[in-house]
Amino acid sequence: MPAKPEIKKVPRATFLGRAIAGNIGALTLGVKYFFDPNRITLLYPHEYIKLKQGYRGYIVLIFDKCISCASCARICPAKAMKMVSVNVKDKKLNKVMKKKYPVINYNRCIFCGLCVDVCPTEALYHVPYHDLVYLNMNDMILNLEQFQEQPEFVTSKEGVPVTYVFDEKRGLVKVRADESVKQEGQIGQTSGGENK
Amino acid sequence: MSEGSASGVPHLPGMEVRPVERNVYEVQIGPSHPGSGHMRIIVELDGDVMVRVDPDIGFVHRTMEKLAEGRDWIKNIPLFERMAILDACNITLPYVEAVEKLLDIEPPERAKYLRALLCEINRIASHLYGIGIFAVFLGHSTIYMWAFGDREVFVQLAEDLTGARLTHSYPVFGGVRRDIPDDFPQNARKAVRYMRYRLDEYAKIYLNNPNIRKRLEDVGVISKTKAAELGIVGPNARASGIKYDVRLVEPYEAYPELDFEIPVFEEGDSLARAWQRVEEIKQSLNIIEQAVDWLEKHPREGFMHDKFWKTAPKLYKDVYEGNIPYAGKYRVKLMPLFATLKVPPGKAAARVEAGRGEIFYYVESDGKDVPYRVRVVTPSFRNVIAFKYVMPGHRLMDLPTIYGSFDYFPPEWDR
Amino acid sequence: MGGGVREVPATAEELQKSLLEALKDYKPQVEPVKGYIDIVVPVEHLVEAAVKLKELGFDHVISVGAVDYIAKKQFKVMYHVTSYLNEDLSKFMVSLSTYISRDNPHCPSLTRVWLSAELQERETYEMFGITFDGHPDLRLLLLTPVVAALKPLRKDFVVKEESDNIETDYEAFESSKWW
Amino acid sequence: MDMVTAAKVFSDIGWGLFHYIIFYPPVYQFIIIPGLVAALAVVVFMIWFERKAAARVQMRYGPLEISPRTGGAPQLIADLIRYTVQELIIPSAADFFAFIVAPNAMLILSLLPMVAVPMTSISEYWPIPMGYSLLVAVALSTLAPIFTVVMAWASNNKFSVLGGVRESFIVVAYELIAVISLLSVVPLLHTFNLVDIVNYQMSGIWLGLLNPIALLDLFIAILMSTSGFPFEIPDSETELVAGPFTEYSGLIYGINMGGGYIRRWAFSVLMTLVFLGGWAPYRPGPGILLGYFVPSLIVVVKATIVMAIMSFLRAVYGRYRLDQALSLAWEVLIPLAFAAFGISVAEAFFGVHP
Repeated sequence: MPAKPEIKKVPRATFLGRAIAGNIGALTLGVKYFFDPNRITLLYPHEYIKLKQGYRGYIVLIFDKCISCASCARICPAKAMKMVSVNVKDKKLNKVMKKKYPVINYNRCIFCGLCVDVCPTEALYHVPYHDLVYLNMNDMILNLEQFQEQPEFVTSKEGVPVTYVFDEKRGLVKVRADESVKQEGQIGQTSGGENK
Repeated sequence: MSEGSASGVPHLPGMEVRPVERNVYEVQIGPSHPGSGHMRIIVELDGDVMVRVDPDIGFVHRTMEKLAEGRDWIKNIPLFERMAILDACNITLPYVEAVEKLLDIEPPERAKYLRALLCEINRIASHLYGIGIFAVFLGHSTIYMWAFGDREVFVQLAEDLTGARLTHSYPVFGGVRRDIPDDFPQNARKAVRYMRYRLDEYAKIYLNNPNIRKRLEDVGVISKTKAAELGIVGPNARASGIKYDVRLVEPYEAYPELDFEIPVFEEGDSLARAWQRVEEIKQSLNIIEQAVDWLEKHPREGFMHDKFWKTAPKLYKDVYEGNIPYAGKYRVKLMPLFATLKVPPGKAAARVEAGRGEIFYYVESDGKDVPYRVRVVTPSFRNVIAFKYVMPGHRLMDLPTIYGSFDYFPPEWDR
Repeated sequence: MGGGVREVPATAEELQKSLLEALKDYKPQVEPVKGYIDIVVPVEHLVEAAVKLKELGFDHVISVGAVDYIAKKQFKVMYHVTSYLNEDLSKFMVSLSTYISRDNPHCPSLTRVWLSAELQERETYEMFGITFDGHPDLRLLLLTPVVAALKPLRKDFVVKEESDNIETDYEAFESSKWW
Repeated sequence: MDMVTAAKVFSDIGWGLFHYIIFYPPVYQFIIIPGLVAALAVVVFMIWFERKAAARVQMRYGPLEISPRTGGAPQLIADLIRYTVQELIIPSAADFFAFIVAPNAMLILSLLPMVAVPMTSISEYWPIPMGYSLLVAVALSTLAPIFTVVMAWASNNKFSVLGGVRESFIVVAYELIAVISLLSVVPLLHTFNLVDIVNYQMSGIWLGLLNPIALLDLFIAILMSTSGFPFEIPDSETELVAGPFTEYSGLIYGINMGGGYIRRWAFSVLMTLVFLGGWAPYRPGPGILLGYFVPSLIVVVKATIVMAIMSFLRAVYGRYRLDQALSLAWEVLIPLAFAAFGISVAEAFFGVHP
């Protein structure tokens, strides 16, 4: 069924309806939310979002799976990946040979995930972490060893993991990440900085 | 016609020497505007009434068209997203469609539905963004916060679907990059129901608020013929009574099979433009429901054109089915040939109805791995002209009203 | 709007045929393109053809663009038009284009015909250096004078991008870890 | 003279200063309650409340991080300190004298009406003779806004001048409304004496109930005069950066920002006394505590509630256009103010007056 145009009209209101009903409607709604606020703010360092698997976060290399095809570096739109040649010992042939492996520059990475999607052996994968801290821009260029490690997740040290779940009445509701698995449906707001 | 100044350097708007009438007071709104991004509107005031308006744009200009000529075909998708990251699927879709026309492929049915689904999610997010910015122009900070807060619901949906909040890079040549997760349908239905009931509240506190109505009614009226003459697009044109929507006149992706209305208002004033967006959100919610129903009913197959998928090794299917624990689920792998794709020579154009209106891409290939020429015309860019011809005659305080009612987006019109 | 196409053709081919018929005084040619109809007229007939197209019902410009064919020393200026008011024509995109010389690029402005071309002609003017004769307000739009003097969208202006070299030695990478 | 005597003399002088200057009622009312100190305290609370109330409606927390336990209450203190130590930039093109003096003059004149209002019915604590106090207070309340226009002119900035012009339009419009609605109680009670007015309301019938139209009119006029939503027109940031205050920075900007609130405070106190019963259910007893502090506290609390309601409107309304606000004022509110005056006359004629 194709779309069809439909003429709509801006709702008209009489002068009194506008002056009285309009004002009262707006004010009552304001008062309603004043007494029953629907907050979605994430109190960031104290809480952090525990991202789902599938989030396009930091990228980690599985060294053993890499076949040095350079597809990832070639498809990278931001030129954030480069292939470096290193001497590795090939287990099958049992000899040392020069192979190319990707390194990544997080100054440039735009987290489009094309490299992960194009990798023919699934040697790259996304970690659902997003907020990492580096001391300087030079540190954001990872070498081959750093590229293989899962990044240390600094926010989890002092923050409470939360997730947002969908709700019909409140849109997104913040729940503790560990609770969200346990009690489905039963939704309680996490205690923020201030309690009502 | 001004060829240039005496020194041979062409004039810059706002920096030109030009006789000013007496009793005219020139105010430059921008370029760093407290309510918006980077734009400047040079306004000449006679008393409180604007007599000449000169939109001066280009403060975030990046020459996307030139950058595209130096990048591989697939790398242009993340590039073009940067024009309007909150409408990322819509703004890259015509490029993908144009390249698909050149490649002579058509995405499979499921991919079409997935694209339409993300397009509508993006459209809602984009409209909510527009409503929010418009409200803050009118000083109504509550709707600004509400719209941005409720936009988060749809950004979250898009994140569940694509893995990124804004720059999804979702449609690729021949298909899409992910399938919907298992809990997506129920989440989407919840979000749809929530938004329906929220829109009533928006109307109560904002659109039916006498204060806001008074600001919007009969301000910036554009008649149907005037709108056609100026060539304004999208919701703004439809609020002037023009029955034009690319989804209506040249349906693309899954839209021919979806059942929805194109709301059209005939008033043509700012209030109609504000209502237009609310009505379009309602229709987009309908589409999301239908698309989700369809996706749930049909088997998970056909998310990538066979040309790219038929030779896929088993690993690719494993990744899609989630057999590799660290790799996630329902991810569509790209063939390595995407990195070195060469598109046959030819010229193609495509248009898509994005949140703010019609996006047009002209893509020309000469058979190399980069495009020969890409021409992008974004809706905001086509709406800029309206400021020049609609604003004069209004009061200075109507400038934010008209400006906001057009749902401008500086990075998009500057490209 | 006076005098639209009375019987609007259902397919692009029919429309193309009828457009060629309507514009036959202006030596129209058709180029093979995908997704729209490309009608090329000589530059001296551009305005007349545009007026004729507007009479047929194509009332606004979607895009004004140019392509630099540096090998042929030509610019192709394209006006993609469609219709708002004639709903049957809306489903077609028609491009009215013309080839102009690259050495002294002048093109008649169609802003008098289609007001919606105004800003886009200004953009094409600064990006390609094509002067649109008869444009009411031909100024720079997006660029500063310094950049506009380079005419950035011409093919002989090359953006200096870093090399596409994706490979490097490990030692070289370790010694200067920057790119 | 030994140390003890010296200390005694100094303490006597101090006590004298304290007793005869600070506690001299006009000075006390101007400086402490309900003047500068009380006003500042209320303003600090009110800005915090405004931000928190708007945040509650708007799906967020508002100021919080500075002290999560108190809901970010010290935020305004921190802001105040920041304004105080911020660099004060005076544009070279500005008129130096007027640029500096106008905000301060506005602050002082905003508080002047406080010298003319009673905080209790005991004549010992009245700042001035109360015979025509309503008239005096109303007259003094109209002085301050002119300095906004002076500020705008002295800034020598296009946006400031536009804001100043808007301010002057609005001043002309709201003053008449405010004055007529306040004075509409005069024919009802046959007095300009604020103490008599409050004493009449001791019976439980607040004048706001007798003449709700005047109350509503005054409420809107106060919003207009202090550029509160929906009349935040002179410093409408979307087209005039900050209106008359565009060029101000540092402490003077802080004064400007607070100036509107302080003007609103002065009006709220006046409104409380005239329409909302002043210290009404309470009858001032003997002694300074029961005779002065308790009634003044009641007035302060009532006026604070009035201000809180005004602040809450930020979360519900946008801003009107200048000409719409003016047409609302001249075409609706001023006729309503006259109607309110007429209602008072009619009520007096038909014997509602005791």
